[in-house]
Amino acid sequence: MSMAIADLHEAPADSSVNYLNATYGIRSWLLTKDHKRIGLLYLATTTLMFFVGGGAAVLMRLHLIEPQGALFEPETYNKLFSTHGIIMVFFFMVPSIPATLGNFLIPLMIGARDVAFPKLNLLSWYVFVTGCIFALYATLSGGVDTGWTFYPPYSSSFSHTHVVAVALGVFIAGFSSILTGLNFIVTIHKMRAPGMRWFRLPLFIWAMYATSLIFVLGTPVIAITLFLLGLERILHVGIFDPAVGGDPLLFQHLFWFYSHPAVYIMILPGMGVVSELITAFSRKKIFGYSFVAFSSLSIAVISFVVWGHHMFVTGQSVYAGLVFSALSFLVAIPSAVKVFNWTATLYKGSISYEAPMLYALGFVGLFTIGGLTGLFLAALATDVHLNGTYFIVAHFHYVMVGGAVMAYLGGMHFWWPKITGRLYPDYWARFAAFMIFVGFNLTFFPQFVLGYLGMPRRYAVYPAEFQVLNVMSSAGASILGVGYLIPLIYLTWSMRYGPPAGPNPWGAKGLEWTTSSPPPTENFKEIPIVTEDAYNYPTPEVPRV
Amino acid sequence: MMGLIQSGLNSIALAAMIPLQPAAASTIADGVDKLYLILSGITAFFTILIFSIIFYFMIKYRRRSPDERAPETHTSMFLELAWTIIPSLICVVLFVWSSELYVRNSRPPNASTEIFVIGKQWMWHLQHPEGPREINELHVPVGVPVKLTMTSQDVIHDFYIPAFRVKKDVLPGRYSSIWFQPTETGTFHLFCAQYCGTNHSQMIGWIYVMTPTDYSAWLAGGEKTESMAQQGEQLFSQFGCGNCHGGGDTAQGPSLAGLYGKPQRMSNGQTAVVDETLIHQAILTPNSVQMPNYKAIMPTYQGQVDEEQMLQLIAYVKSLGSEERTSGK
Amino acid sequence: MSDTVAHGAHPPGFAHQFEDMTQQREAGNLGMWVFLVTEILFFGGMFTSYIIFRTLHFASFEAGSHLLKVQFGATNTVVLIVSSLTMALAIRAAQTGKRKGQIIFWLILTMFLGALFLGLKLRYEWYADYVEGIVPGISWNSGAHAPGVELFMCFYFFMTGLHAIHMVIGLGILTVLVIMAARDKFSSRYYAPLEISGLYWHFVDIVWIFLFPLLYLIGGRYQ
Amino acid sequence: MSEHSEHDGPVGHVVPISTYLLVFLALIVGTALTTWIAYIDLGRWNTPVALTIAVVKMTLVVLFFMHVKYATGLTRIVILAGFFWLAIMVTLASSDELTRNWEIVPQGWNMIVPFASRLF
Repeated sequence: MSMAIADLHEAPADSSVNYLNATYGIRSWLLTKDHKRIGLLYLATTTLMFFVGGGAAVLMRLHLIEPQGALFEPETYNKLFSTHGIIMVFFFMVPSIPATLGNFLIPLMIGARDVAFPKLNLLSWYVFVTGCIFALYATLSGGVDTGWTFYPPYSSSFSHTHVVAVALGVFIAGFSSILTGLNFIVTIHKMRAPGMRWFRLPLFIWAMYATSLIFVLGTPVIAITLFLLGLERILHVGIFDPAVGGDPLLFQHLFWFYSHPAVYIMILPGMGVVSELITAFSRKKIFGYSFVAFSSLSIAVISFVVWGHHMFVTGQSVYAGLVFSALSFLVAIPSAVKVFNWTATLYKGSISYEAPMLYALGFVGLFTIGGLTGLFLAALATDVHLNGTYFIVAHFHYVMVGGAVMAYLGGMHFWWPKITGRLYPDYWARFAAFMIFVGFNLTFFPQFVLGYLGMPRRYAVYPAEFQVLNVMSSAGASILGVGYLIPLIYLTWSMRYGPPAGPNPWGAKGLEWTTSSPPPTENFKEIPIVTEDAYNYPTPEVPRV
Repeated sequence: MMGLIQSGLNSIALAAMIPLQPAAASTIADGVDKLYLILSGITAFFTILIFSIIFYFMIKYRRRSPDERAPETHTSMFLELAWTIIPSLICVVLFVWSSELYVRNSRPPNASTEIFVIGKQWMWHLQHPEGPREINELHVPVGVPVKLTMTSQDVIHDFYIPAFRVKKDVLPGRYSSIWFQPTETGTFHLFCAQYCGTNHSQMIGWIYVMTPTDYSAWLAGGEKTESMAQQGEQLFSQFGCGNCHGGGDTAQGPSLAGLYGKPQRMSNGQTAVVDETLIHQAILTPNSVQMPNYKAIMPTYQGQVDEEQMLQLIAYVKSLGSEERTSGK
Repeated sequence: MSDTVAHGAHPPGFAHQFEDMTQQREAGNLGMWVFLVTEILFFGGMFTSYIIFRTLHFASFEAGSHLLKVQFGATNTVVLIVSSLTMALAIRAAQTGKRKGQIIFWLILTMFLGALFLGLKLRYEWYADYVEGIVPGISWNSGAHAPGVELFMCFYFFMTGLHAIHMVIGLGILTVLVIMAARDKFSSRYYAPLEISGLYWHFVDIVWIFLFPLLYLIGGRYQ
Repeated sequence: MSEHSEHDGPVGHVVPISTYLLVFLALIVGTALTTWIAYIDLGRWNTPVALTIAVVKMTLVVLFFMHVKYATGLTRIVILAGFFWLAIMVTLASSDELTRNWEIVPQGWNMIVPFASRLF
């Protein structure tokens, strides 16, 4: 990826100087303080991590074609699913939309020259890369087999794998999240262009603000938790050890205090992206702007009080279970409000179906399923049966992959002309969107049934009666895998050979479309003055200029 | 809409090939299945609703010319409130229903047979109160409530019987419990549902639900063993516990007769119910559950009592019940 | 907004992405406060665990607490409070445009107090604990104490250790500030680095203000 | 964007030295008081009193040494958010850890009564 990006400057999209060709050479990229270039550095890093984690997933699915396991020893399989989870959650999903699209777009969308702290922004990337190196080192030198949840006492006393190295990687990457979130919060508060009032902000900004809140408030807790886990593993003493009166469940509380909100770190930016896409491709103002904006904030807040639903069967007290169940149902409501508002936005729109819109509509559908199946897990009585089975796996993949990754790809396709100044072949993009949608459903829908039938997750071998559904799932995974490779190919191709895009290829609203593609280094020739609300698409009464 | 067709096709294909529902073989299963069905109905309804609306709008409002503009529509407060309040009400109903069911399911009937479970990497060790031990297999009679008291010797495991819809983590240093009442004879899967290391997926077993007569025959058929309480009583005298806990005026520790299940005041001012976990604590870390009026002289038995013996001692203490006894023997 | 700043020659320390010095100063300040919030939750994870176990194992925690040397805990509290005052005075010196010698004096005094805190802690508490055998995992006399006491001591070392790491980082920041002051970087118009570092230093002081009663003074020492 | 304009001279509020000294004195008194009270048997009140003094000391440091008394509302909201989230963590984690040994809930909705009675 980074090679391809470095090539970009040889083909400037238009004659003027932009952020890609303003300076040359690897050094100018590695020492850049430009938020747009840092966004691209993140893009390269997270894409690499995505294919590492995705590779692990493909191997797992291939292994599970046969009940006795087709390829690996159980130990290897355990390392594969742990690697998949850790890489995908901490090194791809969490930084994906925020650190790439967020970095690229926030200053552009609010009319600023850069984020508030450009040096800190670059530092976050280096911190993140350091975390990646630890994780990759641990993976290559034997792997880790604790699952991405690191539950003690297995992780602290019984696992013989590289737990400390990986935990350290996650710990370090956590600081990157914190610094990014801090930067975004200050940027959104202090760097808005004149006239860019809070209720004129694009909904992507609201979503990123909510995400940053979670970054800042949740990430320190996972950091201290993994720090304690590392100490416990190294010194053989600690507070999660039942032998001295400690409590392994306390780890789970602290872990999920971050890791449940982390799910919303993944999905909230996706919701922001989809709000942009649906309005742009139906040429409509969003339905219920303030409801969508506030639902982002309320999701961010509520996400912090529901973590106990991961622990209904762990021996958490019945009382706490009741409290957490009630709170967990709450989070469904702002999510539902969003889905209804997106749907209502389509009403009387002028809808076109370029690739980004296909991804956005796919997101709405899959997120609906993912969200609704969450109700099964918020409800205590059904959660007891479904917890720890493939139902969970299917549910969170519908939210994170069907939801967040679809939105990420949609957003990437939408802003790609702005990022590179180039168009990509729309035919291939639609084909890939279709393939990903089909492959995704074929992979994960059977897993809902598997879970209800009682197949536990993280099983390297399984009883023969589950085979048919597992084979279906594996077949879907191979389609999905190919589906993800196609955009990688044509987007890379388009960086050199795609036709020039022009400043606003979609006819979209938003400050980022008022500057040239790719934007100049300081984003705008002059800081814009904002006089209208977001998504002020021309209507028949107001003639289009 | 593709998802809809896709899901539809999936469902048809699945229905033809394999059952969509696991066996339902306990008194708990029906209630859970009913709730599951309702939730599935809600999910299907809203998914189909959203997909059909999107599909309809996609066709009806497709862009017909590049210059087409969309008329302005205004946010409707009525709609916003409707789709905030209706989901909220559905959630309240679901919460009340599922919680009531859960609370009901988590309380074992008083007259349950108790079976003791130890999870260790990577096998299940089970012992009946009458004495017989089993590995990765559990024989139970149909129609009788069974309560499992479970602990782990190493990491966290999870005792999961899909056909009974019961699941609970098995933790080191603590005793957790589940109960079930089988309604059908047959053989059912037992899974470990909490990742516990290399052979996690081989930590599986079978539950054999038998008619009461078959069960009695099975119990009688094995080797003659003493009951768990008797085994515990032997350990009790072997470790010399009766010297202090035998009751009487000169005893240096509290008499254990009638202690189980009663709240006790500890010397730190807190009140704790004497349950499995507390007995476990008292044997391994006596100072942590010191009772007032007694000197803190009890030594720890850490490293001397394994989990299995611990359960036998607990069974013995429980067998002392509430009847007053004057001596440990 | 002060136009002279925005459109005149850029004052020292001004960064290009901002409109003016006021915006820059406010952004820096807000950024530091947001960072301190993450610190609250970073320590918070430990405080939460501590509060829970202190309630569950009160007797053992009380016994453990009485193994600590309260006279050094109290002395160190005072040392840190004095250092907070000197830090505040260093910033005030810059704010009111005092000569750089005065800023450096207060900064060095702050550093000295910080080092004194760490020195006392290291020599008279941690080292003494090591000799006594009450450092879990490193030097632990398991016969002498109940397991719950070990749990308390784990908390004690983790929490004070984490606090000490923050102190060391603080000393590093202060060193940089001294160098900056010596190079005449600060004026009454530009002292943001001092102000922001001051917030950090005071925060570390606040953490100790809570650690002292929570760790050293459990259940009273009247017995 | 900032609303208030600055003239020449110092940016931000200059706190008089006398205020700093008073705050400092209060902090020292607070420390002495906490330590002294630890040696007096107040029964169950020792911890609440010690923590109250700590909270007062913290407030003084935050308001004066950290200049929050002269800061914008935004800064105050940021700080309160930090403590609010800490409170969420403590409350909900305790809601499990401290209720595990509560007697197993009675049948059905009768449980509300013992549940409520434990709360008050």
